[in-house]
Amino acid sequence: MTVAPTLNRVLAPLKASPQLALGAAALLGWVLLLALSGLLQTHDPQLGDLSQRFAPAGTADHLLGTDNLGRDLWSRVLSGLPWSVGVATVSCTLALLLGGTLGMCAAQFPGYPRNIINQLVDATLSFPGLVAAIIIVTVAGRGFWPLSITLGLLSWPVFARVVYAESLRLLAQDYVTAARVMAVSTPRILLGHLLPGLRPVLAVVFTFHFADMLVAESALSFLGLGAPLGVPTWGALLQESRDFLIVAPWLMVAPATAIALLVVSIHLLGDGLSALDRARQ
Amino acid sequence: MLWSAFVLGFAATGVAPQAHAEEAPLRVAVTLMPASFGDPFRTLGVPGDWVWRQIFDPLTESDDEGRIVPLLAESFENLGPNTWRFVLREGVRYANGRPFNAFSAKEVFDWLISDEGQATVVGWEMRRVSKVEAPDARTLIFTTWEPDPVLPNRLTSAMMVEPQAWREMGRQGFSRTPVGTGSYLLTDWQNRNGAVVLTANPYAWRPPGISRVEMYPLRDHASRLQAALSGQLDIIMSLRPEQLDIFRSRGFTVHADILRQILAFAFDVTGHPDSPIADVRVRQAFNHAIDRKAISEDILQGFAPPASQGSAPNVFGHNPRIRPYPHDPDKARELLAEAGYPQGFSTQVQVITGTYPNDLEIFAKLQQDLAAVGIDMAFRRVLFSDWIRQYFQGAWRTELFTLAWNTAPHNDALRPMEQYSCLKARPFFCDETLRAGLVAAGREMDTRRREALLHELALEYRRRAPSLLLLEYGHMWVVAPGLSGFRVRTRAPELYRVERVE
Amino acid sequence: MILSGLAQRLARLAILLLGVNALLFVALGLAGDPALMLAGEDPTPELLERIRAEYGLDLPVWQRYLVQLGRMAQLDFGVSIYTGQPALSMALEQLPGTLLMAVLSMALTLITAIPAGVWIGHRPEAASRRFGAALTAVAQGIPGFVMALVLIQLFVVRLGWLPSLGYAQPAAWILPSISLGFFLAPKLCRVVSAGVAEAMQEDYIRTARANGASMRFILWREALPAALPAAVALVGTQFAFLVSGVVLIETLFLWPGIGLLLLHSAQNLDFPVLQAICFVVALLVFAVNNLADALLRLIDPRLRPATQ
Amino acid sequence: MSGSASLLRIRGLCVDFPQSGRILHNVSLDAAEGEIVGLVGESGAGKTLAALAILGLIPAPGHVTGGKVFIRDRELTKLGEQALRPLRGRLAGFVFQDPLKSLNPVRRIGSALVESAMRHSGLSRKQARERAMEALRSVELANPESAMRAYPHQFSGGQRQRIMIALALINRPPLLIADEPTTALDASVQSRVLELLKRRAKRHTLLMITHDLALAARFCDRLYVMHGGRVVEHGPARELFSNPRHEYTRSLLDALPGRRTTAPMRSKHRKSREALAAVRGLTVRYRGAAQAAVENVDFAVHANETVCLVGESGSGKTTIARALAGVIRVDPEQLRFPSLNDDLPGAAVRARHLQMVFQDPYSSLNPRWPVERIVGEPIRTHRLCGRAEQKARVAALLGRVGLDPKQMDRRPAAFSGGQRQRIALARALAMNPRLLLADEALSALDIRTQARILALLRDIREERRLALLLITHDLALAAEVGDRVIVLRRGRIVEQGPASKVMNAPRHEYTRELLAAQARWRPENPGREGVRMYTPRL
Repeated sequence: MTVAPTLNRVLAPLKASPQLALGAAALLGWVLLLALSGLLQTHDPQLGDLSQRFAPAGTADHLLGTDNLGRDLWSRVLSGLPWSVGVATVSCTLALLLGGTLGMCAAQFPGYPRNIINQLVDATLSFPGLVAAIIIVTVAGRGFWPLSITLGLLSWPVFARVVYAESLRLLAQDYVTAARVMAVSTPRILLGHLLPGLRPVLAVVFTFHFADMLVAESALSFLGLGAPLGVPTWGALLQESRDFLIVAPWLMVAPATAIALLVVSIHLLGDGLSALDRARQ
Repeated sequence: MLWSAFVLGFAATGVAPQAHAEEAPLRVAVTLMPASFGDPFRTLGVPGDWVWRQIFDPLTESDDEGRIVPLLAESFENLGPNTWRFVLREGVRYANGRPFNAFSAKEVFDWLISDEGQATVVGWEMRRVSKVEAPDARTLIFTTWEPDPVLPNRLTSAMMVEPQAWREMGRQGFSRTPVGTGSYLLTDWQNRNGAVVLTANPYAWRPPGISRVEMYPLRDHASRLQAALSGQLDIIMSLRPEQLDIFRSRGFTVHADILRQILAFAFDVTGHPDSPIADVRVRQAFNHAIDRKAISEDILQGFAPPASQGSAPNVFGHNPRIRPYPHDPDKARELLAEAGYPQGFSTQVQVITGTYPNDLEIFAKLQQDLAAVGIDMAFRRVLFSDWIRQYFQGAWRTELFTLAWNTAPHNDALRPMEQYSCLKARPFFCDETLRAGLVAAGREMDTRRREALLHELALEYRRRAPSLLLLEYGHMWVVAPGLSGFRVRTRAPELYRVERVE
Repeated sequence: MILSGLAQRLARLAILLLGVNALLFVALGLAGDPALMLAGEDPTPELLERIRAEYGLDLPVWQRYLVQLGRMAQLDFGVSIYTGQPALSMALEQLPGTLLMAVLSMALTLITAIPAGVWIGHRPEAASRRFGAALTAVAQGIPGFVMALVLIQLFVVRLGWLPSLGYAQPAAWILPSISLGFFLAPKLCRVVSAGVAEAMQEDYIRTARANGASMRFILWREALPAALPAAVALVGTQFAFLVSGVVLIETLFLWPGIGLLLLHSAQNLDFPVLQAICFVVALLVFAVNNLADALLRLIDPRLRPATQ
Repeated sequence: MSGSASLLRIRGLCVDFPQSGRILHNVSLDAAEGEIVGLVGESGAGKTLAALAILGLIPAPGHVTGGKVFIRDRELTKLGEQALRPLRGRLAGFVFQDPLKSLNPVRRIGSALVESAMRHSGLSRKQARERAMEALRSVELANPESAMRAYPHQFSGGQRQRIMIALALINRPPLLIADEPTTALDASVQSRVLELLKRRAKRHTLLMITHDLALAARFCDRLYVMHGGRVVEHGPARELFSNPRHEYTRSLLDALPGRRTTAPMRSKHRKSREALAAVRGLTVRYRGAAQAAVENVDFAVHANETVCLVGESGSGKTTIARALAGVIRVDPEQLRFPSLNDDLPGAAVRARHLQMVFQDPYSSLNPRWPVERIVGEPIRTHRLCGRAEQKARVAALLGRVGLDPKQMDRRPAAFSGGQRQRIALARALAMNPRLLLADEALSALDIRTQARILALLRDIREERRLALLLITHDLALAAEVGDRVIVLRRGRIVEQGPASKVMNAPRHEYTRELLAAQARWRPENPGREGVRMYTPRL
């Protein structure tokens, strides 16, 4: 295939939905920011100049001001980005793989596997995730991998439930029946018919879940249970800022805005994707 | 529109006058509630003292200069190396109306030295007491197994509970509804704002100026600041220096004092015998590498002076001739080179965050200072619960860990030294050459000789550098305008003195 | 059918509680010897032995687990490692605060999200509704705890209008319930608006119009009831999520509830209390889920068991 | 026309939609008092839109751009929404196609009726209740008292449609508009609802919208035929039916079963006794179902024959098809393929023996795959030919079913319903099966498309000597194409035999009932009096 048609296929939905285009543009911006986060940092995010404490936002040399240690807030906010995005990516992927597999299994194999998986899904979903996360992280310890894995393990039912419902719908489609009548093997049906059919739904759920995981990560970091000491994740920055509500309000405004902007852009993308999905049907 | 209607609706109910116009309570923010609620024997010092000293009194207390003075006692004297006599105050009653006298006090001490009592922290403090006698209602005679020069100091933490209530309700029941001789009576452990509610004890021998107190356990600086800003607090304990200006501008009075604790990191020498920190020169290098003065002045705005030894100046046994380690990076590098680490090394420290004001700033500065001499120190945050486990088990995961040199509540320099010694069941720093001195100081009944012994020990400890000494604990609090008479003793607020002024 | 549904739910609750229980039991084991914690500083070996025997810590692991399960079946969660108080009563003491917050924010969520959802869903293509929908999308993107911080900064710190500690005065209810509203209200609004928009395309709306029903009648009596089951289902399934929000909001507004206790107990590694909290929370969510289900059956007759 | 005064007059009505342009072109229509007027045409002809336009009910982006509508000489097109609302239900009542979707599932029947009565007639709640009960009685609904308290899902399709009629009539409008009122119903129920409508129509003017020309011809006094948003022809029903003037009307009539110009389906090839599939005592029970979906069914399909499996919805037709195709697992004893060597064929062997075409042309093709991949799926799965030949093979198959092979890289969305059924047929043929199962494969299609696909099926079965198992609810279709007919009811066979025998001399009462229900609306003798013309022999 040549480049132009592929490009067209990618761009066509963007033209159709301004929402999706906006979301994609915002996401592109974030990806750029993420890729260049090292380069864009004007200062070492961990090294402060104690003589420069609490420089307000807009100070020459400090775009977003400095914190209680004279560390550059812009650089700290930037350096928090890869951590948050990394946790969200790993936990989402884990949840997707686990939940997707189990959801497909539940749809494909009625009887005990389906019952057990569905019971597990419902039980997990009926317990507050943050409560569970707080307990697990307290025990398992802080850090990138414990946190990512905990969030992934707690949130797979979100995917399992959606994949299960959508798989049931797809497996009941006549074209799947036709494939069975044609004696197409089950793995081939799952790979050829089911997986591509799940893709749009998965894209939507993944997007929203990614946003949820970002929020969860920042919430846990905010409670002091996410990132280890010294990692300037946004949640940790927000927690630190609470000591300086009056002295340095910019310390709160910058990470709060960053979280909200990132989540809103991802939601925009998710809304666009689901609108696209609905339009396709 | 609906949102605003909702807001207005609630605002209206909020403004509506209360049906029963009571005297406004005194609202005090502290950091924590005592874990054992009203059982004053399970832990020592803060946070228990925040509450306990409002509802209980001990026989003695330490005054502003660090001297031990009588409280529920009128006087005390040393009758011999192993005997103490206390004469008790007359006319004191418990909050349930029963009289306080030598007999009730004897009952409390008898429980403390019983097997059950010995399992409590305060009971353990009394372990040298062999028997307590009450020849009459005013006199209490303590006999000890061996000489105990700091017995009056130890008694500052032995709260006089009402023995009959203690017996009848059991420890658990008593802890919910404690009865003491204090100025206040505990009426609610948690009201709808999460506060402990205290009301005036009708039988108080020191009746309070304000009859109702709400005490808020607010863990972190941010919570206390936020609650204060929302106008719901009159007295706020434990603030950070940079928050003080806000309160000054709102008419609050700012107070500060130096606590009898020294912020420090201990070296786990026992657990890491092959580590660089096992070498005394390395430990000294640590102490030379850091710029205490800068931390004290730039970060803490002078509220916490650099530490020179394990005790603060107003503590018995403090050696005024010892100066803090000078900030000397060259010397530090030299010592490291001598010890065989010219390139430096990396190490880890476990810290508890959120308790000491500006701890994160201090740690960051430490990291920079140590990096300058080649020591790469990583800070690992631990929860207190995790820390205390390691402490009890004597097994430390890292070469350094937070451990304050704490002279409270005895106000005596010996206690923290014993921590850093072979006398501990699971020591992290054990130097046999110090043992004899420590034991002698623990038994010396002559005050001047004992002080000399402690001065000598302080010098020995400085030489061996078992910890990275940082600062003397600073403590800042603010009092709302319109209140007078408030003071803090031994980190515990004396709320009964507070009065409203126009 | 209702009965078997309830039995299934109870089974699920049991699975959940067993899972949580096992997790915490393992965690307790990982955290080290509890006897050392209970014994205090520098314990003698004899004391340790005594404590181990007293708390059944000298038994093999599986026996200890069974003993613990048996105690829990009798609602005995043991005493807090930190305070020595009975764990379950510690958790229950905090329940009223949490319930108050949940009820407040749920009420706020319902009285804002449903009218807004109906308004947007009525004619989603109109410019003003699109703006409303965009606003909802943005609101959904702002995490509730971030919103809480902003509200505190604005109304407590800057303007000094509202208190932010506890819940003794009703004025202190405003900010927490608004913040917690952010966890669910935008989602609910979107579900209602989508449901109404979808219902408005249904044939029975055409029937109603053909019968001369007014737009107001159609929206509130025809479209909303049809959209309501989805909304109730959302509230039911999202209640667990709301409880997560309660933890954060309680922490932020120093609201003495289960969330605050949870955080403190987690920091203290106080496993008996954590067990009790999990039990109370799971039961709470269970109750609300069942309530939502009953409500769902009430408003959607198709879900009721056939009576004819 | 009985010469009475005109009730409804539509003159030059035009309706535009912003995206798609003009949908209705210059539609004019008259209905006299007491008359039954039929509006006939295939789906998408604009029938429903024209009816909705009468009371300004066109869905949102659409709007009337020209023309006028009068009821009793009152011009409705110049009235605004506010003025029209009180007239809806009072001047005209509507009955829509799908009664389940047209009644609010979460509202009680009584509340819908009572609210509607109160709204218009200013009745008290009590009076309105009386009125509602009366309306329910008038549509011959059993037990109206309890029906008032019930919800729509608690009724059968026929009962629901009666309720819809009651709702349409509760405010006693002079005009009743019925939009495909029986299409969603089973044949036996259909006739009863139609009879009810007919009885009610004596007091009302009835505008009847239907795609079923035969039914319209028998039912209505006058017909309007619509095509592409235009009225192409109108006139008295009998006249229009016997002597259509417009080409489109003619093509519609020609596609009617029994009048189709295509030759019959029966094979010219010699029948053989070779059974391709034999069903013996087939019983299927779904998990949790109280009744078996299929119970003790026996039949066989032989080479070269066309067997029709007839039954109403829920009779177990599809279950049998799925069991045959191996989608549902059944006891091997109950299902044999004698012509295959092995009694229990492996999936692949069975697949090459037997293939299937499905009812819904939209769900039977994977919407994400291009046609080449869809038709090539069996070829790839069974490695029927080399990779290189595959494209040519697909092209040939597409050509055979009458599609342009150049379109093979398009996706299903680009094709119409009829074309999709052709694609599905091509896919089934790729396996070169001996037995083709068509599960309601024609029922979702317009009548003319149906005729064309039927012709294609006939040609292919002749050419490939296929046996055909045709599953349908349409007795007329079965009579037309089947060698043998099997009648199913509630999972059991009630009758089977040669088509001519079953159709002309049904032995079972149910078959007679079905035939009677359909025969009432058969086109042979169009006219109003035809309603009572057929009396089933008992």
